Amino acid sequence: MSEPLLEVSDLQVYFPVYGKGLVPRHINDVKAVDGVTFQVGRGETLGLVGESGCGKTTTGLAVLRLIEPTGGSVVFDGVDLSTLDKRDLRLLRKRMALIFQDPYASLDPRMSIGAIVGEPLEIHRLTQTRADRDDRVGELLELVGLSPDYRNRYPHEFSGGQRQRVGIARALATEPDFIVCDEPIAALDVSIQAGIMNLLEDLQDELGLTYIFIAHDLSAVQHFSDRIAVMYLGRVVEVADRVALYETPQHPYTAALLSAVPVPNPAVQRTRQRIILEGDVPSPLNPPSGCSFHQRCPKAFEPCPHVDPALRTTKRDHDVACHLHDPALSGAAGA
Amino acid sequence: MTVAPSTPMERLPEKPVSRSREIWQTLIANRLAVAGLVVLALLVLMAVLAEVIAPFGINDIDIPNRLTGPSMSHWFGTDDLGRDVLSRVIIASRVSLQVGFIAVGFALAFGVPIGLVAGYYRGKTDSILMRLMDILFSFPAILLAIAILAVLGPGIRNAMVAIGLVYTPIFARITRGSVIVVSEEVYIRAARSLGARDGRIIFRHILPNVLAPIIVQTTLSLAFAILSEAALSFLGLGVQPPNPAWGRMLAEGRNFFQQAPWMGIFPGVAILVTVMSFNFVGDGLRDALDPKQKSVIESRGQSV
Amino acid sequence: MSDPILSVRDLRVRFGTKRGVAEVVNGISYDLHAGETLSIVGESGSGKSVSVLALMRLLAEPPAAIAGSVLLHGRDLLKASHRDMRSVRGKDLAMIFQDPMTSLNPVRTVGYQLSESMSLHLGLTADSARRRAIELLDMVGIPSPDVRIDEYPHQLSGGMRQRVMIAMGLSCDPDVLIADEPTTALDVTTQAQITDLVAELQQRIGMAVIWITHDLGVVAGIADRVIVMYGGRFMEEAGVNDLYAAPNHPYTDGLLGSLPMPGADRPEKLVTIPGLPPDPVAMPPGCPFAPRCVHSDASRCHIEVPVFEPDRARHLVACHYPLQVTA
Amino acid sequence: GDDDAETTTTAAAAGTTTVTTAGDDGDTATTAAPATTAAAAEPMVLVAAQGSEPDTLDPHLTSAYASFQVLENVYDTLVQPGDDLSMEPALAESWTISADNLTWTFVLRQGVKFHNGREFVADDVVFSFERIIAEGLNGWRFGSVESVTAVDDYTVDVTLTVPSPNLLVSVAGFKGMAIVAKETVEDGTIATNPVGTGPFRFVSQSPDGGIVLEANSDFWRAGEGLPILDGIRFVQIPDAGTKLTALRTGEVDWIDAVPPQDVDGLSSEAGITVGRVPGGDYHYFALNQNRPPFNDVRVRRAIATAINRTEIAEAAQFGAATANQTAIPASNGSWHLDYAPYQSADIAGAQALLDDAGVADLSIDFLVTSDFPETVTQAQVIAAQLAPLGITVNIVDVDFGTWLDMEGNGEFDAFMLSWIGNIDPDDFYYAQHHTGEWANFQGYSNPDVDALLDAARVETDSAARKALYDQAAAMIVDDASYIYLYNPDNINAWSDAVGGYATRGDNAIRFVGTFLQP
Amino acid sequence: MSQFLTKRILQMLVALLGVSIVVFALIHLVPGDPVRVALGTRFDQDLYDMLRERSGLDRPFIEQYFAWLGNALTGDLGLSFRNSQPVTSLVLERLPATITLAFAALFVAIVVALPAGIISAVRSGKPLDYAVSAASQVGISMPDFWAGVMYILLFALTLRWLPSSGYVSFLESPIEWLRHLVLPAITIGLISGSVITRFVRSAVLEALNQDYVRTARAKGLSEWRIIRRHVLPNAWIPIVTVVGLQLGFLMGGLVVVEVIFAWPGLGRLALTAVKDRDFTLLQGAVLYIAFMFLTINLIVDLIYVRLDPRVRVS
Ligand SMILES: Nc1ncnc2c1ncn2[C@@H]1O[C@H](COP(=O)(O)OP(=O)(O)OP(=O)(O)O)[C@@H](O)[C@H]1O
Ligand SMILES: Nc1ncnc2c1ncn2[C@@H]1O[C@H](COP(=O)(O)OP(=O)(O)OP(=O)(O)O)[C@@H](O)[C@H]1O
Ligand SMILES: [Mg+2]
Ligand SMILES: [Mg+2]
Repeated sequence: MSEPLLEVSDLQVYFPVYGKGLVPRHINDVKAVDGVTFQVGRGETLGLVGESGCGKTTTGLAVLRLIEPTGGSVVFDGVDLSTLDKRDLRLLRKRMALIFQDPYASLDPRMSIGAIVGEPLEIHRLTQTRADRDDRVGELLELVGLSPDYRNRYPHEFSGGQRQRVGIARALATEPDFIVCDEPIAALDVSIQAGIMNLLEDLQDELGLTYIFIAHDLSAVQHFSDRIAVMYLGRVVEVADRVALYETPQHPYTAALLSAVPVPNPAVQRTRQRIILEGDVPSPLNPPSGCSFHQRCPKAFEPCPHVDPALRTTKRDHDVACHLHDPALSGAAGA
Repeated sequence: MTVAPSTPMERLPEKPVSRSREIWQTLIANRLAVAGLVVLALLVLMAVLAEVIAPFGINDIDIPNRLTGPSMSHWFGTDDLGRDVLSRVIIASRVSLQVGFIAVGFALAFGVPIGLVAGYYRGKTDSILMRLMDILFSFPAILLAIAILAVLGPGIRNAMVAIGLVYTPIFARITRGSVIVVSEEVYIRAARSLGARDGRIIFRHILPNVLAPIIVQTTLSLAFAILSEAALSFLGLGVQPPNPAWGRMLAEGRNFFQQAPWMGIFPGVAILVTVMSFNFVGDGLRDALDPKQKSVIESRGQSV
Repeated sequence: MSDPILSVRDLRVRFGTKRGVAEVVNGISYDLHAGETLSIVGESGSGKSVSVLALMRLLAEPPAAIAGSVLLHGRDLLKASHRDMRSVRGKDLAMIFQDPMTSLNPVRTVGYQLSESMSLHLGLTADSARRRAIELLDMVGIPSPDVRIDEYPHQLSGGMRQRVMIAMGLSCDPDVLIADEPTTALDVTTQAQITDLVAELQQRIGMAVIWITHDLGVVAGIADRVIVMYGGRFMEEAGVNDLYAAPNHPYTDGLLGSLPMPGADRPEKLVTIPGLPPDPVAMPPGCPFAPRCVHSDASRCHIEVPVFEPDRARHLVACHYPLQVTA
Repeated sequence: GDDDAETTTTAAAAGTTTVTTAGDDGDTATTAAPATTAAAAEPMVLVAAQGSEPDTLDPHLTSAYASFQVLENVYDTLVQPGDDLSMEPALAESWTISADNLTWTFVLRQGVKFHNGREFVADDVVFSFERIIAEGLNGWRFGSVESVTAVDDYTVDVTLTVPSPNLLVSVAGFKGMAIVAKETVEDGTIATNPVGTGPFRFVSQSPDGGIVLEANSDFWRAGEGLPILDGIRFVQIPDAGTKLTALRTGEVDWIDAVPPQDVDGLSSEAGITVGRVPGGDYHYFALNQNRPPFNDVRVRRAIATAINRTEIAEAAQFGAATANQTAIPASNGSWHLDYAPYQSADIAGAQALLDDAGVADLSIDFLVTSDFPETVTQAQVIAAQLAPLGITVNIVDVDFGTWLDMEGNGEFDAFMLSWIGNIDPDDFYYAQHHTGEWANFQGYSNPDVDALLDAARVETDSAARKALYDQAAAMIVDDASYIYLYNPDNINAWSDAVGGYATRGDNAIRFVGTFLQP
Repeated sequence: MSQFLTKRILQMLVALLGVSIVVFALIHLVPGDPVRVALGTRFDQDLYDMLRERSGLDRPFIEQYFAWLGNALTGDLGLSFRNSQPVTSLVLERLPATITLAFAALFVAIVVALPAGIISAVRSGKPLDYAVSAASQVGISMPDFWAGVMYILLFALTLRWLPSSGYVSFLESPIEWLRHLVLPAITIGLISGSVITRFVRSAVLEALNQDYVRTARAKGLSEWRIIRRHVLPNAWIPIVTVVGLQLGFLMGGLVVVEVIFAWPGLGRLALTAVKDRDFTLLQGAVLYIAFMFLTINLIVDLIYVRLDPRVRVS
């Protein structure tokens, strides 16, 4: 990994839960992100995968300080974001962008596509004249496979995939250094998926962009990322090089995840063996004690329900949070 | 210079359309809104040319012919001093429209930003601004009016300020209520992620999405401002007699409700016409600002 | 083969826009049988969502205009009264929407939105509807369903919202389930759980499914038949094995070729189909794919719209120059 | 009232006598007393609607006409204006004046009881008068009083500094000079629970029930069968139209005023009687003589000449008024002066005066108040009447609180109002036109007038006094210190079921002889 | 919870203090003073000076205010200048009538506005919408005095169904209470209702356009149920805001309607206080109005949180 552009340490995001009653009272917290640590190097792509609801989106938002983290720190290019005042943070946003998971909800329904994509240009005064801006908007739309003719249309007139591409075009507008891509390709057909990934890669090659790439399509993640972090219930449970993760997954959850990747071949897909995860899916409202995966883990053993495994490096560039890979306990695992 | 040959299939690239132009185009595609605009324009024209149009003077007293009903010489009848109601209605348009537009404009100019800021920032800002609005709202409007008379001196302009001040907290509250909801939308977070300043978020993203209730309140306030001018006139704050204003004419007409209903009906109708046409424009504007509604309007122009 | 449950004939949807009439769905026809899973894949913006919204009569008219016929159990939905339509929706014909955030009511709890159609169509009491709602949430893999049921959409993650939509679609055991990209926001394990769940229901109650997706891996796992859509038209329709084994249409071929292969070493570049999709306001006169097709020729493809050849009953392709001729 | 049927019957029987002896001057037809019926068990309570709300029920501290409408029936004064407005005995049975005209001795009625049962004695008079002098709003009426002393329980001496021929009017012209019970002042209940000696006893006051009075069975005229009614309920209906409707629907029996435009219609309506008599009030306007050019008598006269009083009275009062160029109305028989030097609407004459004064393009800031809407109407008519002279009238219409301030500070070119309820000529002229007096806001100063007014004040011979006032009045009119407009009529209306009531020239509302017939 | 309420109550106290200061300042700014008005045209300098001294009006402005404030803090709002009655009891005396009318009018308003606004939105652009809109605009353009007089002439004078004016306490006679209440409540209720109708229409129209309505339709819900269960809950916030504002207005008393119907409400009291420059009475009336308004707003803010789960108490 090259010199880190982004260092996230012990990030926590808790959402308060309010009770009923005339005046709502804070009764509990959803620990959506609970002690996440990782780094992303300059020009690197970190894939972020994990079960739905495990806190990927929340991590992405907190990294960009679009929600206030409850704890932990985010250092971007040597600057601790929590020390920045509003204005500096705002200026820094030219260098950081987010592609939102929900494309429609993230587009202002009363703004035309052209205005939406042109907005970051306007905000950061990246184009001098109106004509310049219009040209650039057209370019951006074309880049994501939308006709510039669509610029006067409004979000509700677009298909899901088209909306998603509008969001991508908007994120690319400022030519940022760092983009959190939250499921940027989920709603796109494979050809366009490929086109978008190619585009992002090209940009990375040309401009040295850094990405956090959140996706469920593990093939795409693997294709696109340099390293991949696997999250489970608000934590990172495994981080490894793209190849290593696929070839030698260490965390039982990662293994289960990989076994479920659908293969675009009916014959193979219908006969494949998946690792079926048994047991209740835990909730971030009251996470289980010990390892949060232990209730569903096929390999759980004595310490798992009690001791929370720390993320530790097992091999070069391969970190995992699992008692199975704790040298001190590995004997017990065998037993 | 060479002209590039273009195949007939090739469409000319769409020109980016400016938002205000687009809104205007959609607005004038709406028949009712156009009708409203035309009537408003006529009213304004009437106000400007009032002296020329009015068949009689505003204080042409004619006691023997007082309280006569509509006739050929007095289309709208005469009032308790025998003055021509039509002429007074025409001339009153000047003051009443001014009061309406300026007072509401004042309330809009102050109330909406206050509501936007309070609803967007919440917390302390919200508390301070809204409590200030509450204080303002708690005053009997008449007291406020008399006080303004005392401080600024009487006159129609100050009447407008007074009425505007009374409506400011209403606009602030209405705006804030909707802002609180819209602020939670994802696209607001998206705008923030782009590094948009608060001002931009507030005015470019939140405002257009909370405009509907503001437009409604604007049209309502217009009516109430025109009417409440009457109350202020009585306190010496508004237009002074014999200069007429619709609200004042209505109020005076009340005493002659049974003998001469036309004294009140005609100024009342004038207010109604103003309010209605303003409403049509407001509704049209609301539709024009709502892209979904706009699509529906546009599709009517297409044979599908 | 039995009569189809749903049969769509020459469905057309147009939108009036300022720029002109957008021809978004241009005459599509298909049949759906009980227990069957039909996958619709295709270009983003090709009209998949619009076509299913149209058949449920959920498009605002205007701006949309719908033509053709949609026969459900032999009755034409496009001519049905509003009241009839209401009794069909949710019960006979359920739909999972593509955008889960905006499709869920922000001020109603998950449980409320879930129980609603059950009490309406199944006549469940509040209590039993709630119990069943919790069950459904559990079935779609949402942790702590008894807590989540009282939460609001904004408190859920993207995938959870999507699963709420799925649970809603499944709640009344519909005859036909239309799922518009239902698992895009789900991780692969949860996705597998969902597809298993749907398959199980199909087994149990003979539910037919229209599954719109871009995930060709999912399609490979669940579909009986696949329809490939492009520019508002069907390009190819075939059994799932046939299609993957021998794509006939150049567009289908292009799609399959764009896939990143799991586990494989990173290729330099993913393959894409060059060019832009057609503008629905200015549809090209011939094959909509012609401008991007390497095989197209100016004399036919750009002028004449290719149609399905009726004699090739099991594997249909709308192309003047199909890639291969299946047996 | 909790009187039983018997009392009611007796009272009713006596009613006829009362009404006739009260000397009804024929304006109102005397109705026969109600016949005794079985329904007599129902207490006979008159519902009277007032157009405004009493502020306080303390007679010495209120200036609200609405309060006096009620208090008129609760309190007594030493003497009181009779139907012809001459003073007749009330609590004082008789009075004598010392030879030097400086001591008035009042002999009080014996056996009169306050509503709380205590007997009325001379100390009450002393107390009341001293209170009025010390803190009452009408203390100025006692300007010439040096002391008030109780000679014995039934004799009171009022000692004066100068002869005061109008003393009776001053000390008893209206209920602002009422004799109150000392204890109610001391315990502070006077403002809410008035205790007097009058025909009706205060029962309660509430926002929903209005003000309830019941018959005072111990009233000193009980022997005459007075009062006849068992009680009165005053309700407050501020809107004139609603008040009229309430009378028409029978919700109320009597209303205190009728909007002038409705008088004609109402008079011809079945079931309703309109009582209308010429009143003692006068409407006027005054020009600010501290400001040029209004200090020039020619300018003032020009304006007084140009206006058309009949038209103004017609416009504002719909004919229910009498145009007048002086203050005192013809109905005030003894003091009226028939003097009308101004030509009506004489534009040419007015123009000549203005030219003479060298005044052109005159502009007048005319102070009026919507709290008295007729001033606004009149000002508009005057504006129209002066327009041919090239005079611009800028009407300044403010609320009364502001109006008073502006008047007091001299912030006007002209102001307009009316004076109400005067009887004695001194009240009409002295404070208003004597140099430096408190009501002389217009800044009028004429040494001749001052001398005449001073002399008239102490002139005890009525004829001589009248002569002095006539001279002064003519000068005031000639100088246009005030420009007098008209005297409005006093108007009340009541349902035909009400008998024994007459509208009075001083606008006092007396229900002592009133009864209801079923 | 208690923290939020404590904070809001503190804010309320500060706001009330603010109100009292501004009232005090304003009443001293405007021309005229209570003594002058009490004396009327019978102006007498000595009496004037004496009365001013007695009521403390001759003291410096600030001193007067603190004297008043000191008493107010102990719950004593002082005596009315005009009639020496305790301000508290003068205000309290008027409360039942004011509150009765406010709620009755609001009731009429809501009963009219909700269905009318909803129908108008659902039938947007259709004849029924135009009819409702026209009616509501007439309601808005027709001043209360005009409407009130019409109702009196029709229902009281011509038809003799209802009394023309006055207020009867509920305790005295519930039936008379109601009979007297009907006309004034309708007079204001229809005006308020016209206002609320416009907001209901606009808010419902806005919510009807959202995607979740499509979801609800896909479930097969009836249109009416969709309106009730999905559209309205999303439209409530602007509606509740205006209803709160309207209630605030109504609680402050309605001078004109009170005059027309001889209704012993607070509006007239406040107006009299202004006209008389009766500073203490005005303070009492305004403080009451401010208190009501602050309370209503507190409730409205709490309702917001109930209505939209995304909104948090701040
Ligand atoms: N209201 C509308 N007005 C005009 N055009 C519309 C409207 N709604 C959809 N369209 C157009 O119709 C076409 C088809 O949209 P549709 O949503 O059906 O695509 P889709 O196949 O579902 O794509 P995706 O896979 O991206 O969801 C798109 O080009 C879109 O721009
Ligand atoms: N505003 C919120 N209030 C309360 N809880 C929230 C909120 N936002 C997210 N959560 C909770 O936080 C947890 C993590 O959510 P997040 O959206 O980060 O998941 P995710 O990993 O992105 O899932 P997905 O893949 O489904 O999008 C979930 O349990 C979710 O319910
Ligand atoms: Mg997410
Ligand atoms: Mg779609």
